[in-house]
Amino acid sequence: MTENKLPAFEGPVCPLPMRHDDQIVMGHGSGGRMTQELIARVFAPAFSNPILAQSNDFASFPLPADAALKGRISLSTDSHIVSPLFFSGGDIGRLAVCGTVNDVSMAGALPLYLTAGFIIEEGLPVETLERVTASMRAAAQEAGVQIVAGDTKVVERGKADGLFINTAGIGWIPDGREIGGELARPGDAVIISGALGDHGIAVLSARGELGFDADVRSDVAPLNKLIQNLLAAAPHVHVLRDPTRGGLATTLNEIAQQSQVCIEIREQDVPVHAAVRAACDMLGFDPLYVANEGKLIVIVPAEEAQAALDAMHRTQYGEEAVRIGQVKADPAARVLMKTLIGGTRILDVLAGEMLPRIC
Amino acid sequence: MTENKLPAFEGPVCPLPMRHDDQIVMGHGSGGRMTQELIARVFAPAFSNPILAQSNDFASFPLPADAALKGRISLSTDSHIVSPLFFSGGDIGRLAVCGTVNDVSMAGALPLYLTAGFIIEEGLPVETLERVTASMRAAAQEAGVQIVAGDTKVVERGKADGLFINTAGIGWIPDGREIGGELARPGDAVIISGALGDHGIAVLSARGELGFDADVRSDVAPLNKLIQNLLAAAPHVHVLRDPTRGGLATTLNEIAQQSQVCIEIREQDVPVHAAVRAACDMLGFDPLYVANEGKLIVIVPAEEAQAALDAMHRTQYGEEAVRIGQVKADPAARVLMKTLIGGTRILDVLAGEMLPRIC
Amino acid sequence: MEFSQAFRNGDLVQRVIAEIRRTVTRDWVIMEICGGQTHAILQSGLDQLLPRQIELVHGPGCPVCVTSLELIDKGLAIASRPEVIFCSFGDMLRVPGSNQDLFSIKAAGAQVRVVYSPLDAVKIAQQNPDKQVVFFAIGFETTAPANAASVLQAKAMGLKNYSLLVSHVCVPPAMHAILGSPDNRVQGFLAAGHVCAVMGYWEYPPIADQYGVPIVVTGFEPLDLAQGILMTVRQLEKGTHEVENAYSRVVTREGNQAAQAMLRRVFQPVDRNWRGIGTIPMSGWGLTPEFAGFDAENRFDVGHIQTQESPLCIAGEILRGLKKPHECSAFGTLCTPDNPLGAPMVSSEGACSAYFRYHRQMESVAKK
Amino acid sequence: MEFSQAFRNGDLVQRVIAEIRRTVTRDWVIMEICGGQTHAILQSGLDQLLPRQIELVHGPGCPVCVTSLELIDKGLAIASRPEVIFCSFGDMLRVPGSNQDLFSIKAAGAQVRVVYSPLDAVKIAQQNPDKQVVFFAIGFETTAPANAASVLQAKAMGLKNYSLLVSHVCVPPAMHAILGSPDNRVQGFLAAGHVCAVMGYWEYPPIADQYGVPIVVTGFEPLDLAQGILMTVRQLEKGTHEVENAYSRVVTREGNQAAQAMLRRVFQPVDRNWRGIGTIPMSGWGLTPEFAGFDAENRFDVGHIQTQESPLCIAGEILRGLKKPHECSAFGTLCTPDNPLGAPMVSSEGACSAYFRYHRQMESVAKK
Amino acid sequence: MCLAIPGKITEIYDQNSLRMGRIDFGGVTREACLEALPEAKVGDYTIVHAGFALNLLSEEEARETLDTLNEIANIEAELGLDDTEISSAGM
Amino acid sequence: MCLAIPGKITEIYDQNSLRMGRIDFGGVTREACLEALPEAKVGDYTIVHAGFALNLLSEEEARETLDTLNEIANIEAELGLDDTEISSAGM
Ligand code: SF4
Ligand code: SF4
Ligand SMILES: [Mg+2]
Ligand SMILES: [Mg+2]
Ligand SMILES: [Mg+2]
Ligand SMILES: [Mg+2]
Ligand SMILES: [Mg+2]
Ligand SMILES: [Mg+2]
Ligand SMILES: [Mg+2]
Ligand SMILES: [Mg+2]
Ligand SMILES: [Mg+2]
Ligand SMILES: [Mg+2]
Repeated sequence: MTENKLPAFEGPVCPLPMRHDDQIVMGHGSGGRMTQELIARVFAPAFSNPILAQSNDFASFPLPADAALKGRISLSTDSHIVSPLFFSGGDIGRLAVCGTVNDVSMAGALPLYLTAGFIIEEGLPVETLERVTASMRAAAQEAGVQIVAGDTKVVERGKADGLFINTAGIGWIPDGREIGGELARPGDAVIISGALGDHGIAVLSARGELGFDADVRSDVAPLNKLIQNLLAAAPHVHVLRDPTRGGLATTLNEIAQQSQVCIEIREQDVPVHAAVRAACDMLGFDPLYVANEGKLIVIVPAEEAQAALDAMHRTQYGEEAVRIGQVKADPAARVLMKTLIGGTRILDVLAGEMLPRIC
Repeated sequence: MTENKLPAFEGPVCPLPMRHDDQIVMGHGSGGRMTQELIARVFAPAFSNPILAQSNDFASFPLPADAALKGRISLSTDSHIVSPLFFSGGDIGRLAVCGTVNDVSMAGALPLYLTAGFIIEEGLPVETLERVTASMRAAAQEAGVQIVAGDTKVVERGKADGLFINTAGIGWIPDGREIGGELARPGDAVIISGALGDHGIAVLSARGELGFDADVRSDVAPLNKLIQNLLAAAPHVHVLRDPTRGGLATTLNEIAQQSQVCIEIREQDVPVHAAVRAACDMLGFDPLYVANEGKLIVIVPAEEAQAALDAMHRTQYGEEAVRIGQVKADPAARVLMKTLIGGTRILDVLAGEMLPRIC
Repeated sequence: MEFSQAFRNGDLVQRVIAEIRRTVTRDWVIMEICGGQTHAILQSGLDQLLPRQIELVHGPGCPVCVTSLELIDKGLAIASRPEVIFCSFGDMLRVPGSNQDLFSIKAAGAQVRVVYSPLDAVKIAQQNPDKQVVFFAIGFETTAPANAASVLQAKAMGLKNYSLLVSHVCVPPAMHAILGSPDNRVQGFLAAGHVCAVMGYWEYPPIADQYGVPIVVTGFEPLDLAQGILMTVRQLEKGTHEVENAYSRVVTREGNQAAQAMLRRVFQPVDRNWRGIGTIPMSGWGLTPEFAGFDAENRFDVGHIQTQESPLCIAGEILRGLKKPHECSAFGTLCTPDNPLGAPMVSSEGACSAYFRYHRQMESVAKK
Repeated sequence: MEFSQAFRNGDLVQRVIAEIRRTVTRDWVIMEICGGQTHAILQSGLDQLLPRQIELVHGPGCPVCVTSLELIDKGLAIASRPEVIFCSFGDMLRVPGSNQDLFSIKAAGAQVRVVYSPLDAVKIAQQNPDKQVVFFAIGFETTAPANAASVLQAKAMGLKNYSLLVSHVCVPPAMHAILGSPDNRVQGFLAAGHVCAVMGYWEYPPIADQYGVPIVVTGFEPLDLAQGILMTVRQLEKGTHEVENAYSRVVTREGNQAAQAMLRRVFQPVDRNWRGIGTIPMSGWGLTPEFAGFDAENRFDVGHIQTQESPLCIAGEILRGLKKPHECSAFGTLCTPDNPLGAPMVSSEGACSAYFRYHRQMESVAKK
Repeated sequence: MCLAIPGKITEIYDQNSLRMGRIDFGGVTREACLEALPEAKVGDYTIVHAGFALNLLSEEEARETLDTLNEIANIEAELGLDDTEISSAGM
Repeated sequence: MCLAIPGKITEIYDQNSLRMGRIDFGGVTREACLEALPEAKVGDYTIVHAGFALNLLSEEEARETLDTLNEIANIEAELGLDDTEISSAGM
């Protein structure tokens, strides 16, 4: 027995994935380890600069001195490729707006303006595009941002998947606000704004390929108002992040890595809706690795944790917020989980693409 | 005979295209009339706001008063879908960086930061991605901008075309600078920075589908330094725009429409490289409708025209700059061309996708 | 030498036009039969520079515009079949059939490919042995040799998956139809230079004689066109009706004998329905019995294609110059470029679409 | 009732573990043969809570891990054929063959689809009559009925384009192989509950008797596992070797007779090569002559597949507990999880990969 | 091997010569093959693996098992043993 | 109808039973079928439509045509007519 070792749990993966370093495979888009490796190997060296190296959901930077800007700018982008385009609780349009509003907001920024780039496969019904843009408008209105620049490209049939939408967003970070994945400190409380895995399971169910119907709605939502209310009540928040692709486990690992701390969560406190858990049981998924699109991880000094929770509970999308763990010093760059039955294991990042298991 | 009418020339189109308003067809991505109609029908009403309604290559806006920003922000986005990914004179990476650097710069802004969103088809060689990102780095260095945020998505084989790259860019517009498509005034001179059609023909040749080889290199280049030098010499420039998709004719029409002026150009002064002209003759294209990726239209008060030309001639990418026409009051929202033999015709926007003609 | 640029010399063109001005004494109606020449005239603005006495009327020489609705619908039906790769010249993609065009069905999943040459379609057939490759063989005598060569090559290569959907039309019968009309206004012809590059102009003297019209073989550069018009006007003013050649660098009287022999082997005259005009006897070419196996109409049963041009459309009268587009009851209301009821509204250079666009857009634009 | 949640009650688990602590007096080695149970044990951290005296060793019960390299390479060769849609359970996609995995060949253009059930593959076959649909039928006795049902259905539907690439393995021969080894350390067995749901446990008493080991049929929730371990330890301490059932809500002694009858019709025992162990006689199932036409190995000639596990690999000794991974000369150098030379490095729960990761990453992590 | 989960049969039907059913797994439903459960009826619980129902679930047996385990737990609670360890396990 | 352009033959070869050639159109080259020009040789000019060489081009005839037109132009220049109109045409 390896008594002095904790078992690592790399998401639901058996066997270990083969290394893919000659061609791109689906796992490179999983948001997990393969994505991180691709970024480290290809993108980071090519684009290397201190702002990119922050490795947050947003880039944060000042403007030239002549611009006299107080505070900083937050800039972020995401491409959205969801299939199907419409699913229970949302659609690609809402996703595209909320995803970038959220990433921009993770700086504690006031999100202001979005760009939208559409890549359309020929043959898409114009009515589909109208439904998507109507949904984008509604989401932008809800978030209080404006879509101010756009682009439209059409590709031949069979060279896209209906519709891809890229959004980029810009926000303003007030002077003195310091929030980032590198700022988690031992003693901090770890809060999640609600139940995990709704988005991933809703989309997988809508896709229909695995033949199941789940009574689950995507949680896709703009989180900027939740964040503004949170920051008013708990101004010393250290980290904000939305656990999207790769899920809570992968996102916490990113933070633990950036801050060189240990994050410890308690399985019994992690909220998961019953239907999501049932779907995960069926497919052999772990809800901690399933994508969310309207959830917020908050890492805050313990003394502000209750104020943060209270503020979140009073805000839409934060009613089910709960404290799930704390930050410790060791082992640095690790996420640990106290299991339901009292064990402890390492929660690693998602290894590759999440796949239904039989075993 | 219709003696009192000028012939309109809708790019090289015969017969008239059928209306496509139920499904997206390739023409909706042409950058011409069908793209404009799609924007007007679907995107503009959905996202309607005064900044978007500026209809420039960039969105220009202030920040909240608390930010104390002097000047304004310029924001732009483009998705890049070129096939093949590499072509004579450039590649999708250089294109993605230069395209957005240029659009941001058309506000007279100092381009500062880019985001990059990659949509990758599974099976793409990682080496291809490395070549593309190296090219992006080189282009960003040349332009003096930083890529500060990125995103990677992988789609299944057959659901993309190798690689799509979206870039969004942000720049700072110094206080008092007013440049935009709505600012052309009668009497202004119209300048083009060099020969037309190189990019479109280089890509078409590289694609190989039409079986021709052209001794043409894409002109893809970052124009921000050209613009900075130009503005130093001719501070009252009214309009800057890069004639990309849809070519010079379509872009001038956009300006004529925004400014409600007539733009008149002289065919004999419009520079076109011999090989581009030969390829156009063969395919029945008009070089005025072929895409450029490193050319600049400058509309400037006549009294600054020579200073503008002199400054351009001294700068890389502007050596072949030439005055091609002027702005007039009437007929408003029209582009006219004095032909080689002394006729005059309306130069309309590109109707749909440009296709090789036999007739 | 640079053959194209030399014939684009604006200065020389203007001087030739000045000569036309000096020559002309009264009104003349001249038809350029070829759509390519119509295009070149509009693109260069040549018509604006001509003296008012000369009216250029535009003939039916645009193969994409005169291809019959029935054949377009057949092409759409064939192209929609899952086993078919449908190859076409680019400009055919936007021609409206009864309900769709090739763009729509491509967007809906049909495999439609633009080629520059029918020989490229043969290559596609070779590369896709499990598909049926059909080439939409439209065109006048100029295009026929390329289409014929593709069939000859496919036969030599033993390809069983290549065929043509043939819509060839021929110039001389169309000239007869125009000139033989009781209300014909055409007094002189610019003959299509590239048709004559293949066919020569030995077929034209009987036509010139029968109808008493001068016919001048004309090229496509502004200078060619100016020269052709000058030579026609000179004859008109003199009262002669010779066949002359203003495109001698490309065209000889006998044409290209080898090409003509190839055409005779692959094609034979057939009746052909011209969109906007109607059926003209023996005005087209179909495949000969030797090559009937390459006929897509034989290979694919597309059922009964029922088409009807709108009964409102008075295209026939308009194309013969008897009525003006705004005299059509459908003009600008039921019939617009977005929803054309007839051929003259389909083509961007058609009379109805030109009228529609000028009246819609150009009210404030005076002639320079 | 909520069958899963009730058996995840942490409090109750801890109390059962306390009972184990009270029961155990000396060291015992217990094997859970099933990879799903290994997974559940690691995920819940159950092993950490057990008294030190109890060592859990993980059996070969992971079908994706024990599928032979040769069969994986065959699957890859079949899946690469253009006419094939290759269907598989999701976890098979990342299993490395000699040079590739299903992910790589999918990225390179092969049609590979993840299904939840082989019956979904039959639907895909029905929807794609012009394709050959092959299902990679891996698994133990639990999965065999689903695979058998898919063949029965395909036969009833007359589908000619559905076949199985069969890699079925069976539990009792593996237990014999483990217990019969001269250096066996396993003193008690947790029998795989879902295998027994189908097969019952009537096959086990002779094994328990022959080797003198207690065997307890065990479920998959933490409480099931704790109970199974408790019952095993109680027997070990008492010195008995009964077959007991700790999963009586799902398992009966006789198992599912209807399912067993279906299996006997479709499958028959064959020798099977287990990756990392070697060939165990009559340890797998192949298709019976009645269904030989559904065997993908008969349908597709993939040529001669030449594979060889690395001669350096000492997996056999490691799997039997004779050597530790770091005693292998290739460990951590030539053999890593990114480039596995043997099965214990392939599986994320394999001994070699666990050792590799712990030694690499965990030096600073002390047990809580 | 052999991920399988319990669910409730909500519908039974024949499809392409197999006995099939709809199973409710608690907010998630899926089709499964009931060919090996000729006696199953709507409302029964079953355990499903790879779209195949392996066996019926016995609610009675489940309760008995839980009762037995609770007895063990109660003994343990009465004895008051190991309390420290349990709370240190983070529950 | 019949967009066709002049180019120079730079190479002649047989391909799948047809006589083919490479044509240089001035910085742009493409393959064309020379089946109807059995007498053509490298260096000749031809006029190509849809990948098919329609005929040879005669440089001599081109020059003669241009000479004729230049004569007309010169006459016109000597007469000094229409100068105003010409310059108003924007040249
Ligand atoms: S307006 Fe339309 S319907 Fe009338 S003649 Fe012209 S094409 Fe025909
Ligand atoms: S380290 Fe690798 S080679 Fe050595 S026994 Fe383990 S799997 Fe085999
Ligand atoms: Mg982002
Ligand atoms: Mg995001
Ligand atoms: Mg754009
Ligand atoms: Mg994020
Ligand atoms: Mg842009
Ligand atoms: Mg642009
Ligand atoms: Mg992202
Ligand atoms: Mg632009
Ligand atoms: Mg099992
Ligand atoms: Mg012609």
